[in-house]
Amino acid sequence: MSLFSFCKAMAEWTADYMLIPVFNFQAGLFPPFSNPAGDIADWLETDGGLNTLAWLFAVNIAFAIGMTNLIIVIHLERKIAARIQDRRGPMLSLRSFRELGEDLAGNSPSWRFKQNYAGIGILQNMADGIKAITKELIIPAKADKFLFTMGPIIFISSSVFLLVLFPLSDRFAASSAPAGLMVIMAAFSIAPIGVLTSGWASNNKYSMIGGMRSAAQLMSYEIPLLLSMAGVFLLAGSFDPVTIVEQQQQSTWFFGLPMWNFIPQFIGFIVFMICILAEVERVPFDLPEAEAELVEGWTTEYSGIRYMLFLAAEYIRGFAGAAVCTILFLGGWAGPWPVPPEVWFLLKVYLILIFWIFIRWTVPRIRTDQILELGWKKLLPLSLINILIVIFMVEIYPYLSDTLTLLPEVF
Amino acid sequence: MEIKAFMKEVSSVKGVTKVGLVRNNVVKCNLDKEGSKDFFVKLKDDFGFEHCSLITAIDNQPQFELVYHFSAINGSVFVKDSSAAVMAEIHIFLDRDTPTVESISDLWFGANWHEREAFDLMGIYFIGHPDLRRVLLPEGFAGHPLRKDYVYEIHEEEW
Amino acid sequence: MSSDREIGIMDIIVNPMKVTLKQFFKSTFGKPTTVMYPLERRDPPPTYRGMNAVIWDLCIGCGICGEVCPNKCLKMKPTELSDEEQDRAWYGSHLAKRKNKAERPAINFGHCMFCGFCEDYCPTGAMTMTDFYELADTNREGLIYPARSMKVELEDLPQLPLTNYMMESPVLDVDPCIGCSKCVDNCPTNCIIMDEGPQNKTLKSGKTRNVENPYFDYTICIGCSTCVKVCPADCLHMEPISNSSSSGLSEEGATTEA
Amino acid sequence: MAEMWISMGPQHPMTHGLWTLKVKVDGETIVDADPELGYLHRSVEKMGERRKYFMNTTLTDRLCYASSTTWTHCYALSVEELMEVEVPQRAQYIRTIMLELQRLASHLMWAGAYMPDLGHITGALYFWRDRELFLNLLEAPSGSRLLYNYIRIGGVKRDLPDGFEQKTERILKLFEQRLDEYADLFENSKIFRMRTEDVGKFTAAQAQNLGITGPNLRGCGTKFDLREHDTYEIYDEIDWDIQTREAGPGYSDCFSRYMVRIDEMRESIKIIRECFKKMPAGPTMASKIPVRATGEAFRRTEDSRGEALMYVVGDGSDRPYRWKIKSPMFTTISACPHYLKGYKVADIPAIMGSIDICIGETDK
Amino acid sequence: MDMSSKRIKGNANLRRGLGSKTTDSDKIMEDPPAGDWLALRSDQLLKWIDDAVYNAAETTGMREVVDRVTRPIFNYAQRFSPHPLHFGIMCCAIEMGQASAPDHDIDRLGLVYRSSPRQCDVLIVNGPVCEKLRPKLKTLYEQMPEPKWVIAMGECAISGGPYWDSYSVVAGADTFMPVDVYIPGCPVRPEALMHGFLTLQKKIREKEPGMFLRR
Repeated sequence: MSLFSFCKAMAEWTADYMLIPVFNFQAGLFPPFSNPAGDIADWLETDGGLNTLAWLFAVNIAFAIGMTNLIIVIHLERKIAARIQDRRGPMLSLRSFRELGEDLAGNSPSWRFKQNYAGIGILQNMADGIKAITKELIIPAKADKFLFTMGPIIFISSSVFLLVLFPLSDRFAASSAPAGLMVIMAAFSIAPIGVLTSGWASNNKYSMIGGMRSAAQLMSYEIPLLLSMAGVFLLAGSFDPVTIVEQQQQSTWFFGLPMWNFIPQFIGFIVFMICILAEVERVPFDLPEAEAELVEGWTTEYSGIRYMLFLAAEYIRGFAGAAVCTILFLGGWAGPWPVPPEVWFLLKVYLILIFWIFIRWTVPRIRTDQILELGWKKLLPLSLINILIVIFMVEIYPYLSDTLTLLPEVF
Repeated sequence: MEIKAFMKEVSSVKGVTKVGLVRNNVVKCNLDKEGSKDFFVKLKDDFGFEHCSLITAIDNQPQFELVYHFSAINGSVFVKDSSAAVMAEIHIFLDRDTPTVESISDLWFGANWHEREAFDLMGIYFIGHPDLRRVLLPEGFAGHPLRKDYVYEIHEEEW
Repeated sequence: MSSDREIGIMDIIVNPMKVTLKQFFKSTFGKPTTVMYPLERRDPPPTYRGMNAVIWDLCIGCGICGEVCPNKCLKMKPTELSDEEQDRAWYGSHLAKRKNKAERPAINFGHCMFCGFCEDYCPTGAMTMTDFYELADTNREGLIYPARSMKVELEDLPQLPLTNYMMESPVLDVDPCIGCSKCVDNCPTNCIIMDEGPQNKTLKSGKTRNVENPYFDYTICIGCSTCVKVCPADCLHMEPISNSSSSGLSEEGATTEA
Repeated sequence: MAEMWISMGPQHPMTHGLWTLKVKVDGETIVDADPELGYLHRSVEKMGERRKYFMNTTLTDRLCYASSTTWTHCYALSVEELMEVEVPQRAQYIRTIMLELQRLASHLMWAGAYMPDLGHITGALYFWRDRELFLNLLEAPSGSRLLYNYIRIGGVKRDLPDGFEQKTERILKLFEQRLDEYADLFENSKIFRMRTEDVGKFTAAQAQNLGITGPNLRGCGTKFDLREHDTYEIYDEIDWDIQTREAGPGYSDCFSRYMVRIDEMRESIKIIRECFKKMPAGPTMASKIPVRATGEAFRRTEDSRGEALMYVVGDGSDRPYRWKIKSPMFTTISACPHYLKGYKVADIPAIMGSIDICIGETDK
Repeated sequence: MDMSSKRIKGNANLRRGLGSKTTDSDKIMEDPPAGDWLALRSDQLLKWIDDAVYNAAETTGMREVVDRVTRPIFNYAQRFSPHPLHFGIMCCAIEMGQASAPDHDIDRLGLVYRSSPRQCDVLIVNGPVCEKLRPKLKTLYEQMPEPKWVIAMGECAISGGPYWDSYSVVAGADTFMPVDVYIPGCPVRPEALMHGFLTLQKKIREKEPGMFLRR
């Protein structure tokens, strides 16, 4: 059963037993002309209404999964970083909830703090997020107020939009468009507009340099990124994630192993990995927010929840980038049977994310001119070479092999 | 150049008095304020003291004293049978009314901020200094605090 | 040296990541070096200079700790002693036993820099520094520790000889001395006695009388300069006198000349 | 983009202390720079005139927070020169050990502060982890983690505790292993080299004129170390070498300066080991230390950052009449327009970090 | 609605707009100075929503209910995630850095050093405040968003410490800004810094500042 049919069944159930009775009850209370409740009830019974409701459910499920992932990814990052650095990382444990419970009950308990810091630390992200809500939102006096508020909105909305575009498997997809990956990449490149906007609107020199760097980095890395993806598209003959994954699964290697795209297109895989790292702005390519020289990059002037949204959006983009990589090169959700494909997909994504985390805490940051040089002088030719290889594989090799098999018959 | 020869050459320069030796590798001498620049040029170009270690300003109540420390890093002046690097310690005495002396920051860039500091904290004016501003204290600070006659309020906590 | 080898393509990611991966596995499956502070703590060494404590039984109220404190954060505060405390007082017991109001050090920890001079220069070893460092407080007044809050009692007292760490001792200028014996009253170690002076003095009334002069026992003088401070006639001053060279009472001629 | 001034500091991750670096940039290229100091000017020299000679060791401790022992030692040396105090042999050995341990801790502090400048947080934490070992070592005899107040005029405060030698040896061995291990992470890493090589270059002749000393000068290939060239304590009795590096003929870049300090750490380990081997028994404090002094004296020592010089004038009282501190970083920072020009904004932390700035001694 | 007019502050047009049904949008457009109308209008809109929600909550008594539920939660979040400003003045800054070293690992307590004052909750004054620095420090404090706390770390920040008789050092940070926690020590040990943060937690808990609907 696919996600959509599951949602549809859920929507039917909800509409029949919860929504329509309520609306009908409401419609009965008031005169029919001013009250739209009856119309809504009627509309919910139609196919279009049920579909809309099902879509709502599907998008919400995808969103919830994405947000859960976000928390897990941030937690993973902090814990793995801590382990790499020979320390323990955040340890705020469930035990400290006891204090919260005592608060809610209204009594003022004795102060005990010793046991709070002895756990796995998943609550730390919650505390950070909730704290950000309570913080004051500062708009600098000389900032462009409208653009300053718009920046985080553009950034977070484009990133959250990414979440619903991914199929976790061929059956678990909130949306499936034939041009799926193109839409994803388009959504990817909206976010730098938000970066540039907020960097400029902050009226801060560091922010502006950060925004400019972001734009420059995007321009120099978008091209090799798309070119390296082009190889995969050529091989599969489609932009559809489902088709791409199926194609990877069909083509076999020796011993009948599936030949995922990273084997024939190794160069493309490397180029794509580097480019997507630059695209999601992680170390060593996190120049726009280079902490050493530009205090916090383009987020310098943002406070409270606006800043937390930036942070969350960055991790969502990281997650999305890893998901694209999995679909394109690592066979997507394909894997041996007993494990469901959704889990396979998430496993692969997390593997890539962990790899990225290791890179992040292993290497220093690259300089601006070096990053642009790498993009234009090295990655662009490499991605073109990759396309040539794919063209050889797709067009020339079948032709040649046909000719070769025909040759004995001719002579 | 051996340090004894160096001492002899230094004592023959006009304006130099009381040439002495401290701790086998430091040549100490007094220098007249007039014509001090010529001596410093000689010190740098002829004797090869390419590093200006320190400029100290001392408030000797009636007059000011400037103490320059130079060191010969590359060993153009040396001590026999010893690896010690030679230093030159030069004292210049200034009147309290006219605490001016010629700047040496064009010879040694390292002296630039030392002179600024001496101006900042002791109020000695270096003629020909490219950028004689306060360096440690904020702009608009009144007085030169390292002078002995500078009085300031000490905040002592009552408890 | 290992850094002189050629840098190859493996040195971009792979070789550096070997190090971090090794550390990752080490600290994931082993134990990270972290000491989890609120739960467990690492003990500072016995020499650690933390919050001060005063062994009152040893304290003679000489005020040297306040004298050598570069921050002037340590003040001698007059404190009422209980009978038991008076009984237990060991060195300089004459002061404590005579008056039930003695001076004991109080410290403003909002000003103290834990340099340890008070501990080092204490002639009796009464001032000690503990390894307690959790002094954080939410108000400023809470950092001022009165004398009594720093009192500690030890079972076995260290029997240290009185030492003059100040390297200076008082010297008498005989002429202005009026023989008031204030120095004797205030000397914390009882190292001064009054005795007949070397010369007779002519008073204002015209009478000639022998004035009693103080004599110092430099073996137990601690150089606290209390006598210099209380002297109404300014006839005492401090001079570097090493303990070994002068023992017993001072010679009249030697001191007066100096 | 037109030329504009960017003001970095006093609150900026790059500055490693309180100072402001104003840079004029054209796009991302540095055209001009103007350092500004004084945010930490505590008037140590003036306060020293109000305190007795022995009390001033607390002030010298706080001069440079990363290497306090070396500064206290410099002060003690110059006052001993002024007062003509003979320091016992054992005290000299202990001082040398403490100085080298402090140099190790200071260089580790620098390395730990340098890595985040390049965007390498892990490096910082690795180096700080090792620094913690040396802080524990230094804490054992002196009783404090950072500001030791251990070296006093006329010797050291107390003898080394029991088992100090074994503990030191264990830690040195561990640290040597780790240094070898880190080679792959830092100096052999391609990206680390990309960031540090050919950046922040100056020649040896330039450096001497600009007043740059210490490891930064030795990074240009100049063999000049005051431990050898104006020897003090027992450095002349110990077999050790001056560590130099050069990026090219007679000039240094960030990488050579980095390597010089790493080499110096290895050399310090050697010195400590030899000191323990040769250390005699005896008192640790001079028997007679005067309180008052007349005259003038100065000594210079090799601080972890370069040439430290203290000039003390006494007028016969128990307090110094004038006390002047020469800080190596003061002149080095003043010269920063010379070695910053022409590089990118992203190079500023790489260059200024490799210089090893300590504002406490600079602002006095 | 007299009840709302008592509570609402701000633009008079908006107040009328909330009370009566005749919202005159033209007047809202005209009222702000020309050229900046877009920004100001969104601002006013937000204010209007704020006022409306607050009034509705206040009149129905929901505010009390919401506050009582959310305040402990927000308080909880605030005290377990204090982000200090990455700002080093002197010796204690080294120990502050050392506190994040693996041996002490201040990240366990949820402390992440942020370089921008906009994203910080705690300002750690970790050294002597000189006259030249004081205005800058004050600016930094003002740049931080509410709620914010100040920790005076070490003697210099508490009272001037070793530099009490200097001509250029301010006698403590509390002479020009409110200080919440004082940590004595010279320098403060990393453990003592952690203890200071735990003291700060205690203080935050006792004050209960967290509020959902602010006014």
